[in-house]
Amino acid sequence: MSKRTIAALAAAAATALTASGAMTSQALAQEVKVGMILPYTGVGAEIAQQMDRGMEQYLKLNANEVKPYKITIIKRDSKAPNGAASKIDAQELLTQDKVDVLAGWVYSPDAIAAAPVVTAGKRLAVIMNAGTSFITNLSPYFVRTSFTLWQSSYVMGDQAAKYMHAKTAVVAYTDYPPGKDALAGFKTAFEKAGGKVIDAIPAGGPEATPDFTPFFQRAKDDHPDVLFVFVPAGDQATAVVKTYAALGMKAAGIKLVGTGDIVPDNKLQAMGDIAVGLITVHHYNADLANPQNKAFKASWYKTYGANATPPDFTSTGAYDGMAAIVHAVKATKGKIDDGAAAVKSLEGWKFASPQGPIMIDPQTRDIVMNEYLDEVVKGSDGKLHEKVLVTVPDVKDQCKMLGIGPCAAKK
Amino acid sequence: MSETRLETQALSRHFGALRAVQGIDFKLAAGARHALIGPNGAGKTTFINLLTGVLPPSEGRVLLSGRDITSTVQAERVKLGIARTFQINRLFRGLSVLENVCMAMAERAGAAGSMFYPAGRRTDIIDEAMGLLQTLKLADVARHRVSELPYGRQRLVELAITIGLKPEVLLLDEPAAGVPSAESHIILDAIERLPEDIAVLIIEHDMDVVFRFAKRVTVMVSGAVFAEGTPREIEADQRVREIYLGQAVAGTHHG
Amino acid sequence: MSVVAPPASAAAPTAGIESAAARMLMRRHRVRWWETLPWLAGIAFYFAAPDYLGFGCDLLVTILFALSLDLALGYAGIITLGHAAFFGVGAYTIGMLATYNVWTEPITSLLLAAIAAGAVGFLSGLVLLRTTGLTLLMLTLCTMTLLYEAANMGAAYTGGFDGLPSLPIGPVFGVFEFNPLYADTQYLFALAVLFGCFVFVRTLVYSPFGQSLTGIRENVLRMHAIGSPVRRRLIVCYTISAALAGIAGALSAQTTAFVNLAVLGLDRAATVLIVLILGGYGRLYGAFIGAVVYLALEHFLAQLYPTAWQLGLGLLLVLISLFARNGILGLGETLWRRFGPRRDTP
Amino acid sequence: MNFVADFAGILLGGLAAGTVLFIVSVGLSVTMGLMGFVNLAHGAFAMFGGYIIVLAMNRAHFGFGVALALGFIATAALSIVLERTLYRRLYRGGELDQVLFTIGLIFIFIATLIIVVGPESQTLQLPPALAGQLNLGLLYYRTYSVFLIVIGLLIALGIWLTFERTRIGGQIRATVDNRRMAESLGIDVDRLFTITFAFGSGMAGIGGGLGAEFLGLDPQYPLKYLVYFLIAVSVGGLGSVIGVYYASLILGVLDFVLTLYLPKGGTIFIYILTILILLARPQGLLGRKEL
Repeated sequence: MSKRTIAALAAAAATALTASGAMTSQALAQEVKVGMILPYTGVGAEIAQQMDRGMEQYLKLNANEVKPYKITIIKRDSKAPNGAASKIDAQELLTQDKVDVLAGWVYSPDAIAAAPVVTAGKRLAVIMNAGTSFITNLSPYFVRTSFTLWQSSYVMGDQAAKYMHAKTAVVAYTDYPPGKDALAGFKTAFEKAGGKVIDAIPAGGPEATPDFTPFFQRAKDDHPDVLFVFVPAGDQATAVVKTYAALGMKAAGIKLVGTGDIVPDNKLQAMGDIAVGLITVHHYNADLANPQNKAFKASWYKTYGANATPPDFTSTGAYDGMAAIVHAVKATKGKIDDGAAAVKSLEGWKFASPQGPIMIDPQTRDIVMNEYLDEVVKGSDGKLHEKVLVTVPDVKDQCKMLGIGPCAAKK
Repeated sequence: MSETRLETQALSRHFGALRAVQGIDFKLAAGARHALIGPNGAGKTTFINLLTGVLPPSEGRVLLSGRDITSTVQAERVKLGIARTFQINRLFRGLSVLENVCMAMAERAGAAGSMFYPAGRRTDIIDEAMGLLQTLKLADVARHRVSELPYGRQRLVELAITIGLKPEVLLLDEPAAGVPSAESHIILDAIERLPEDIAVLIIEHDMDVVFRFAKRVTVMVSGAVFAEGTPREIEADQRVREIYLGQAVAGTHHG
Repeated sequence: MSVVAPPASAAAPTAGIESAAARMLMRRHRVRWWETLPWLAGIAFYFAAPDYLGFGCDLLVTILFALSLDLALGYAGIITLGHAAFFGVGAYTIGMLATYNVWTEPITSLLLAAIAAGAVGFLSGLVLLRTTGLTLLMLTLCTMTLLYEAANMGAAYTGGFDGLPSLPIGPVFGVFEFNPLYADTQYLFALAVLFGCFVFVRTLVYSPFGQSLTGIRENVLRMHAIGSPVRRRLIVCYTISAALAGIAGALSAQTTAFVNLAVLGLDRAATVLIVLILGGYGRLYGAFIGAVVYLALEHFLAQLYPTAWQLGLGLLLVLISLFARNGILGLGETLWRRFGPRRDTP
Repeated sequence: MNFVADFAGILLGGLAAGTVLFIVSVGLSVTMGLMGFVNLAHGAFAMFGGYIIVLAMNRAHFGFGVALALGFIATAALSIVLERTLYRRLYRGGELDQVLFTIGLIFIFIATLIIVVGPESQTLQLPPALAGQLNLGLLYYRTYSVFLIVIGLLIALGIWLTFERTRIGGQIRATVDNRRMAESLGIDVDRLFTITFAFGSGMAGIGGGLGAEFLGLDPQYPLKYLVYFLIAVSVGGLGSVIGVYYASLILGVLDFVLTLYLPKGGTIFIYILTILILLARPQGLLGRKEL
């Protein structure tokens, strides 16, 4: 009890130091300034906190990795996802704070708007969450350690046909780019594997949580084998699972599948038993058994308390992003402000992440990682857990592989 | 007799079952000084609203100098020379007295639509407005916000605005209403000094005002013309005394 | 609009103290010395804070947007919560023209944006300006949201939520390129555009037309009674205001080389409303004060307390609304009246 | 047959959604109608109540009913304090000052919540009794939705009766119609304001909790759903309880039915409906006076 409080205090102090480090740069070790662009206010605030914690945990667990360098994080609020604030943040971080690296970006439009600045600034820019596939084509200094919706949804489409032997599917998706990517990814793979998507239903926008009843009712009337759903992780996910149960679709023989976003780690317990048996594909879940994740989780709860929101894919995206930055710092012997060299040092970089082995694709500068086909099961502890059914290794972003639309690499 | 300015033929207005105005034939001669009296709810204000085009009539016609304006909208009738004051002040309370008058004059002069030169350059309008204010003894408060004036003088501004429209026909809806008797004379003086050729129709409860001012009087009762004549005749009319004057005299005390 | 030529200024007006009032009216439109300050400040900012020019552009755009709203809300009293509709139309005009390489010359594109936004303003004005108050507020809001949804449905062309990336914007006068890292060209360009629009708006509000708008705000029934074509005036005013908002949106698209759905969002519409009320509406310079205070506070508070800055902002808004009538300028005027040099009238 | 059941399901869903909207918005309608006060921060009270309720259940492990009562009381209390100290200073002020004030208030609520509770969204844990499915003969439907619909009906009836039958109700109606008249009749308008404001906010608080199942609950709540509250109020008609009830249900059901058959339309219908209704009836469905 008291021990934990102390630990928490210590952590808090540490954070305060790194934060205030920006002002008092009395660094004996070489200081590496990282400009962090995240939505600390507004709809994205929750994600920003999860990502801050992810980075903090990496620096905590790998303190001696970082030596002799000193990472200083300068936080900027990207506010509402309209691109403007993000772009100004990037400009000022580069021109005033003279940061060596840019990082962050929860929402794709913010990364997209900042792209010209990044290119002009000639600094490494690590995308730690934004998932729209073509972003990395917009600047040669972008490196992504998060994901694209194509990765999880493509694998889900493939597995739905091959593992679950589904013939027909209905897709319900939040009507914004990630949702459309998820639809495209799932459809492409599912139909390539012989299935058929018989209906695609846009189900409201990303912000206000819609009532999914009418959308799912329509899906139910279509009588597919599986209903593939993408919604932004959070309240919408809870609503999806509850509505699925409420409409008795399971009884009607329709399996609910999706990307991991519909069973986010921080909502899973709240969903209750109705979530049991859900099958999803994602690159991370809090129950992964690899040693890095064990250590990560242990330290996480030690720092933020046993009841803290569990770590999730946004946390690992930031965790891996910080790892990438540290690698680049060491590989360039501290000359990380040479963006081209920093990017070069990360092409083909491999790392053992809490989400399993990851690599940066030398061609696309995008992440290559495992995707896990998970099933929600009830553990002996009475809590819900994710059980890995299938591990699909080295998954690349199919949108770029297939060169679809703006994903096609600009030559 | 001088020719007719404003005329109504069988003018009626119904609100559902309520017949606010029914079948009124009425003539207002050029330069007339005509009073419209009647108990509350007799339809006097509705009648004014029909004349000014705020309300469309249910039946009947309105003619201005012989021309049918029944279907002409309010703004147009103003341009044709019908101006009115309201029973309750309708002023630009946030603006200065001078601005209030200039507003009306700019509309009359057709300047108000123009966008690309400052209003301040229309010195002709401003000077004219100042002139009017002087004749109405408002010049000393020309700079004051209307909202800062005592009610009596606000009524005067109400009058000034309509005079500023240079009307041929002026409809005054209880111009002295709500003005403490100590101040009411400033209104009446102003009304008396109105240009000769304007045809004036005044709704008034205060009999002293009516008899002092009007050359002709029309009595309205429950939407219809009840009697018409010179003040003397009306005063002498027994029926009018019975059903109207009694309560009106009572009305003067809190009028 | 009948444009009556001003008669050769007549001789000195009626003599005596009274004519002070007349003189006040005749001089009101003249430029005062302090009116040069915002522009001097704007130029000084360019040299003083070369690293803040991106923020500076955002500021100038917001001022212009608030100015456009002031014309409709502050002068004509048209209460709208949907002004971002026109901002968005302007921004997307630029976005579309640039993305599909139709036209990238910045100045003419601005005019096209103004025309597009003005047209939308005119059409919606025809339908909506019959209503007032909360009804009008909701109708403008819903109209804006409809455009938002339409833009989302047409995501294939508008880029939707992700937006249209890296817009190619032509050099100004074919010479001065926009600079993505230090937004210096953008800033000067935006400053010039703002100045032009401001001069236009200033002329407008001091013109007889502008006066009649004030009249409509102060007492619409009286305006009818003095023969003013109220509805036409409102529609004209709304159209002009929309066109200016369109220019603001276009300017934001040009200076950020980016446009996404957010330009049509309630966020944007509400913020500009707050900015204007905070500064003081119906005042011309309220737009400037409001934008500077609001954005500066937001920007620098957010740098100090990325997660908690909204608290400070909220407190400011509450305090201003409680202790100032009509925003910061209103407060200033009250104080001036109380402590400033004595005058016989406010 | 099956179609009938499905359609009944859609109707129930729409009614439930509409009910949530009603419970949160009704307070806003009355206070705006009564005081002519543009209280954009109404959603903030709903959020506050919602947090009280959810935290009381998840952290202090109170029962659902107790938590709801707690939410109502806490929100009403808070609103009384704010009304007495801040709101009433602005009753005489212009509506734009009120807009500025209430928006500022929203920011304060949001920031405070993020600092005190944190940015993460809260989830309502329904009591088992309400969590399951209910056999309605024709179809099985989620108990909680049915529960909501019933509660909403009771609340609407209750408020309506209060308005029609009780003295204070009469006073409120009189004041909505003509405030000066009411004052001259010796009605203590100030007291009336405080009471209705507290009640309206309390209702919003309950609504925040009851609605959390569908709308979720996070610091952005007051801004996320502001538009929907305003739509319900304006379409229903200022100061008209029954109007808001009808408006909420109609919008809820129509939105459901339309999205079922034309999903590509997305969320666009509710706005089109609002525009059409307001153009046809600017004062709203049952509004007594121009908004």
